[in-house]
Amino acid sequence: MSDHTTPYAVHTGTKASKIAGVLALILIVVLVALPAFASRSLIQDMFFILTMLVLAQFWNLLAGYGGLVSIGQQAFVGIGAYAMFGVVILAGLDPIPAILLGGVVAVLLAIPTAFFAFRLQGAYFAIGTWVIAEVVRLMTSQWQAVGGGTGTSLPRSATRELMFAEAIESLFGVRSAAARDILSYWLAVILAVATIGGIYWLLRTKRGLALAAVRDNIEAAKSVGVDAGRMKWVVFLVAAFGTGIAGALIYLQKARISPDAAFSVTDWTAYVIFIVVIGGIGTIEGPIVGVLVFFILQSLLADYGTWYLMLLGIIGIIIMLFAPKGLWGLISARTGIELFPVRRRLTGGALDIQKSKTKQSEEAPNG
Amino acid sequence: MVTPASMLALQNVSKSFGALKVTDDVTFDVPEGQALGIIGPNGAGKSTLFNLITGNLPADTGSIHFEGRDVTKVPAMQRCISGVGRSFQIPQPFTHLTVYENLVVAATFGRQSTESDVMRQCAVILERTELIGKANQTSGSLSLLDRKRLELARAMATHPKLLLLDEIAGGLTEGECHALVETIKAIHAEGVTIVWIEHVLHALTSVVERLLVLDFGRVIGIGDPDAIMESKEVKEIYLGIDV
Amino acid sequence: QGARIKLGYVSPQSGPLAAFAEADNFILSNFASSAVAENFEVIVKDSQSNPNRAADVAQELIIDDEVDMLLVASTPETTNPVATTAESEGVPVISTVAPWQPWFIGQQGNPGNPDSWEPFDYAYHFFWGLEDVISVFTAMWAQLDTNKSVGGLFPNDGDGNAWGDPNVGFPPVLDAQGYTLTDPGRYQNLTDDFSAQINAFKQGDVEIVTGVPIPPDFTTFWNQAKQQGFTPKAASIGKAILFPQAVEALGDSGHNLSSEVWWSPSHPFSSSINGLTAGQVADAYTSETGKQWTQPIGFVHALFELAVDVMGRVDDSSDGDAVAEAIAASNLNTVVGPIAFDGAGLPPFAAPNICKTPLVGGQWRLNEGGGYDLVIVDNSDQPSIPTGGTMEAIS
Amino acid sequence: MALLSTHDLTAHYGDFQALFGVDIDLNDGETIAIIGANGAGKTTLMRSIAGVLINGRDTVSFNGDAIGNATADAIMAMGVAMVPEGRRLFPSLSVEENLLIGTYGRKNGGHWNLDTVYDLFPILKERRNNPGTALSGGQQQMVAIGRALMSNPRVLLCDEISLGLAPVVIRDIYKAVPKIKEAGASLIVVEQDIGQAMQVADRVYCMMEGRVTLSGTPATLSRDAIHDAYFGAAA
Amino acid sequence: MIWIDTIIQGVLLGGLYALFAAGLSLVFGIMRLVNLAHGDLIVMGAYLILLLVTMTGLSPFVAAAIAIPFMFALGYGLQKYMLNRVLGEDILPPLLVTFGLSVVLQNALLEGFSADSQRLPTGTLSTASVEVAGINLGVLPLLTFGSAILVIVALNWLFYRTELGRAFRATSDDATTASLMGIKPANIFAKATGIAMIIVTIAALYLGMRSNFDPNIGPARLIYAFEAVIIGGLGSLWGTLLGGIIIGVAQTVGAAINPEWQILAGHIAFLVVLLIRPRGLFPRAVD
Ligand SMILES: Nc1ncnc2c1ncn2[C@@H]1O[C@H](COP(=O)(O)OP(=O)(O)OP(=O)(O)O)[C@@H](O)[C@H]1O
Ligand SMILES: Nc1ncnc2c1ncn2[C@@H]1O[C@H](COP(=O)(O)OP(=O)(O)OP(=O)(O)O)[C@@H](O)[C@H]1O
Ligand SMILES: [Mg+2]
Ligand SMILES: [Mg+2]
Repeated sequence: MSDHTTPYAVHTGTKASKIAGVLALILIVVLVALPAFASRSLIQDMFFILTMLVLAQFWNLLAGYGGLVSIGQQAFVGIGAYAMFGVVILAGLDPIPAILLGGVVAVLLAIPTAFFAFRLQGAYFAIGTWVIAEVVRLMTSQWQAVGGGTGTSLPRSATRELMFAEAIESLFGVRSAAARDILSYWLAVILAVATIGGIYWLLRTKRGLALAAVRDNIEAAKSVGVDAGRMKWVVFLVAAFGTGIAGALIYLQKARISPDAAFSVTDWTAYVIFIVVIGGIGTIEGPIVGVLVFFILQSLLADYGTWYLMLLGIIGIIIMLFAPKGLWGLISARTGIELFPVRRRLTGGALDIQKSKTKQSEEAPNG
Repeated sequence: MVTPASMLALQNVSKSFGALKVTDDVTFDVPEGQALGIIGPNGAGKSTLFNLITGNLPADTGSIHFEGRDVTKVPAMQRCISGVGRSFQIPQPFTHLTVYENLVVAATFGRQSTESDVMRQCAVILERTELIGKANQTSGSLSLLDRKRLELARAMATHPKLLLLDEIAGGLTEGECHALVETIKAIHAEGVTIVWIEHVLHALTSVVERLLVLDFGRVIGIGDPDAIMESKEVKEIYLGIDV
Repeated sequence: QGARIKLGYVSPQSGPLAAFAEADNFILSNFASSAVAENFEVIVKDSQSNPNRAADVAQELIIDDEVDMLLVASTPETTNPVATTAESEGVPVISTVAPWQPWFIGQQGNPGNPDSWEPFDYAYHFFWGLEDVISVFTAMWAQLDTNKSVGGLFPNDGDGNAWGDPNVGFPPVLDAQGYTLTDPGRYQNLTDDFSAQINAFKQGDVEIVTGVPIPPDFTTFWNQAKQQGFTPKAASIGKAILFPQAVEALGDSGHNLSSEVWWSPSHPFSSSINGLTAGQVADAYTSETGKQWTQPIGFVHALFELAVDVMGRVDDSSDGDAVAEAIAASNLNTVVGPIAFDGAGLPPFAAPNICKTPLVGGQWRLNEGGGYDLVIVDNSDQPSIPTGGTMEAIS
Repeated sequence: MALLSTHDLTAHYGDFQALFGVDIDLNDGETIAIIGANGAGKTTLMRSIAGVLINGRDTVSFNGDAIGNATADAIMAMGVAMVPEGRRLFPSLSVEENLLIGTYGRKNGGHWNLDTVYDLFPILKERRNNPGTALSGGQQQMVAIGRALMSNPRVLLCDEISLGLAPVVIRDIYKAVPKIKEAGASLIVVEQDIGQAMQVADRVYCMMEGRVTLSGTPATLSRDAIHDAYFGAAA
Repeated sequence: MIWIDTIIQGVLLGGLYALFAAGLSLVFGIMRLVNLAHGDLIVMGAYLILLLVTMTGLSPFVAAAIAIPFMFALGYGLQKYMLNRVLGEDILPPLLVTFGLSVVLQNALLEGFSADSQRLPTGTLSTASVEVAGINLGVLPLLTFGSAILVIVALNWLFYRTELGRAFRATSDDATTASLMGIKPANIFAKATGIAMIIVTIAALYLGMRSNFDPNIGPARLIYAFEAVIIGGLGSLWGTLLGGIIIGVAQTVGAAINPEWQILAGHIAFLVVLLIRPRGLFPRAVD
């Protein structure tokens, strides 16, 4: 402990992350301004990408960081969407505030779900969540006021008089359908930025460290005062909230819902898992890479129906067999790039002395 | 009887794994500020005893008091927060975190404070345990020796009142062992109560004031270290020396 | 004449509903080789039998391909998402092969509250309605000597909820005609056991079974019924036994099952595009594909007939409002009969958007050499369509 | 030539290196002991020889063959059997089944079979239908040894077979060693208990931090030398 | 009387579910492999049998017997060259690979056989019944149930009376130590999956005779199979049978109350059992 050194300090950023930060800000500005010059189809594609990204980020938070491999996230997509439809149709609420309510209802569903599912481990947990989602789907299809098993559409009066939609119509001089797309797109941008920002923030707090610690070694984590049980709860509820909001938003844009669609394990969980795993689980970058790959595959190949799906399956298998850390895992192993660094680096103090020592010894032979 | 001054008191604690009784009606207490050593053959149940004290394992029967409070049913993390710190015999670092981050987890959660508050303390602990140079390495890449140091450092970071150390001196060179003993003495001098399981007897006896011998989960002797070491049972059962 | 008129066509070409779209390629290639085709560009999308996907491809067709009009066929799972999308985008859409109630009511926000129902500006649909199928079924049953006790097999899906609906479905009409209905309740599709329904039917002394199950469920039900000694005199079933393969899957026990018939080679109608009669269209299909004719052939064909006719009556095919007006003003004789959105036979709320096509009843008869033929046994609502026999009880 | 030997053997667990160039030899008919503190790498050495950890081809040779890269089942079939640290009985199998599974990969009709193993450890015959895990630690250790013997190995690797056992039980178990040698097996015995190791072994290797720090016959090794090699320095 | 009938029908249905589940139970019990493609493999087996029946005109039973070696080989290869590579602590990789497999299988079948629903020809068997004490029992459901019991008995014999069974159990307990006994875990796992595929073929036979099948019906049955395995307890074969029966009876009883409740009741029975016994009815001592 010498006094002629700088005091200790902790840094998290890297050079790449600072550049990435600046680029991200530019990207956000571009995303927000996009509707001014982009075609509607691009806006819709972006909406799809952003909402799938949100679902993927939350699933990644659950499975990649929280170790909770759920195959029942479609329950929260569906319940969020149905809650939104319910209050719009039955109580006449405007759909925009109803989206938030979708998230709240998803959390309300998540509480009993967690109470039950947390009693189960590993594969039991996975299957348990799947069954719970099925139960929610079956219950929802008994709810005749929103169409039962048939499903229903948002009343056209509600979609036509959507909050802000008129302002957007006059701002961009577009038809009301296009204005609605722009509005949903903006909401998706907000949701995606908030999700990634929020998860990144969480991972950089001490809770993020605790999550990683629990994942590495749960007994040791408990022994240093980490409440592993509460971490699981927090992660599960946060993921349910975000997933519920995303579900409500997705179905606001679709304007039509049915239990089979809204609670589809394939669309809302299996594809999401694909995205996360193809991109790289346990990183924030992974789902971003994954969703882009997924989107490209879908837009190139979706017209080939069965062949497209077969190819998707094969790609998933190959990545799992040969690159279990996903594409981002490959990229960052090659380049060492981290766009969302969470690692804390201690500097100053005794580390400075050491650094200058090693520097000297490195320089010596040259001199 | 639980004396008010005792930091830790176990009363009739038992634990079985299936048919195997590994802790058999154990009763002892550790007064505040004392350093107690535990020895015993492999598999005697020493580490299990630690797991019971920290709450990593639930006791089958009996009660455990910490600072006079019954903590038998209190979960592990809560016991840590109230002042029980431990090291693991087989080091259990958070392998994906750096050495410094390992300490930050322990310091922020174990003593319920914020990251900025603990930064300096963590750095100081790293200096004391000679890990400072490796602060930014992932702990998965550490050698066994450094992993053991990290165990000690992480336990210290939780700011324990009672520090449980499980075989941290095994495999150290003389110099390293000496440094370790000095560190533990210093911690002890700060008033921390210590319970230390160790096979390296000379290190152990240079620190502890009392020695407990465990065999088949049972306490077969507790008292002054020299007297215990001289006893015939310990020589036979533990040291494997024919007397 | 400048750019070609763009039509978008959505149908379930893969997935569980794919049988409905089996004839699509035949019709599309016929259309492409017809004289009028050079004015049109048809972009075909597969819904994969998935309502989510159906809505997505409709959006793509509208936004990316900028189609002038959408055509969509086959079951509410496909037609409703596409029609809803088109309506909200202000693009005209013609839809078919779904009874009009699940199509119209199923697209309303609150199906339970008729006061809230709104007509569509751009969505049009031609097919028959539940009142027609009820009328056909009861007419077939009336040919037999029964105790007028009916058992209902209605799943919890678009069709089942509509058929079993207490206001617009089977129950009120059956009641009015003196039938008693045993309806145990909505079950989920892909149910593995129908003992509950069979027991309820036995208790209700049911002699007639009706419903709209999906094919695997009907097979399960029908086998279990026989195993458990329940043998109704008539079974008039929608959807499950539409296609010959589905009936063949029942082995010999499909004999004399009855169903509604929306189109057959003996329908006395002909195509407005090439003048071929229904029989000639069906023969062409069989000779080209080697497969037995199926009912959607006529309707998909008619969908394109109507599209050609409508586009011929507008100046600017990209003017959605004008196209919608032209659809509403249609009056065309097609291979499935006359199509005009004049509200004939419809309640006022549905009149602007829907046109009903004729419906008769038929029975599957086991051939000597294996395979089944669909024989029309009731034409009381449509005397112009000839029958090929009379209703027989299931032995 | 040695029956079994290692040459410059290294081993890693992820980023962590556990062995740094270990050389040992076992001659036919010989018993060697490996001693060392906790974490010295004794178990890792055993696992490397047995093929649980796979190494370069030439790092281990047995009977003249380079087997460093062979898998555990192949090595077992050649005649190297292991009594793993911590007994590791199969909880789903009864005592007798645990013994029988020892013949899965190598059936050569040598001295050891169910009867001879039961003769060696008569208590096991009484408990043959119990689940293996319902036995006392010492009995479990007997099963683990019997299981390895069932394949009539040329080399038997014993990893801390006295771990957690009462002295009297340890004595019982070590009483079996001469019989095992008689039936034609050479032994590598890992022990923390130095006294025990010295008694059974013809030669001793002492390990520290992944390296062999001392070797020789029990008679030539002083307690102090062992202590140095064991802990790094004298007390 | 109706209630007795309802419960008996439920028990028979449970036999079908147990048959779906037995292969899954084997694989799950031995290697903790959550095989999401199990349902699709059953459907594939049904198509294979159908293909043999249409090509040769044999009875479905004979065709199934011919299909068995093919299915065994397929399972063996699948495990050896694909699934073994992803086995481990983490349940996610096998989950994903088998899900990918499920998607590939479904769509390959769709491409090969179209979406038309098919059925194995059964003649009069599918409608035949016997009357026992006033209750009509279908011959096919009885056969299904009987086969389920036979399969469970055979698997139990294999598991507890043969050397291979010992090797299965040992490898399942501790693959590393098993390899020290000369067991090649990779081959043992491949054999287990091969055997599971034999059971899959039997399940496929009854699935195909009972009702229509098309390439997409796999996943819907998979969840019942999983439920049966889990509430039975990991690795307990009789538990799997009991699990299947519980789901079957819950479904028929639920349906008797109201058909809306049929499938829901099965799921709820599953949740209730797990709520009371989180490790199933007959859990193994160690996991
Ligand atoms: N989780 C567990 N399940 C079953 N048995 C266990 C478990 N943990 C420990 N044991 C057994 O309990 C006994 C005591 O183990 P413990 O780790 O407490 O011994 P120890 O005295 O610390 O030995 P050592 O000096 O070797 O560290 C051993 O026989 C061990 O195998
Ligand atoms: N699976 C593993 N993963 C990571 N490190 C391991 C693993 N197994 C052992 N190690 C480490 O390797 C080193 C050598 O361990 P090994 O088990 O070979 O020691 P040992 O000499 O047998 O010790 P003991 O006397 O405790 O049995 C130790 O530092 C241990 O922590
Ligand atoms: Mg210990
Ligand atoms: Mg060891």
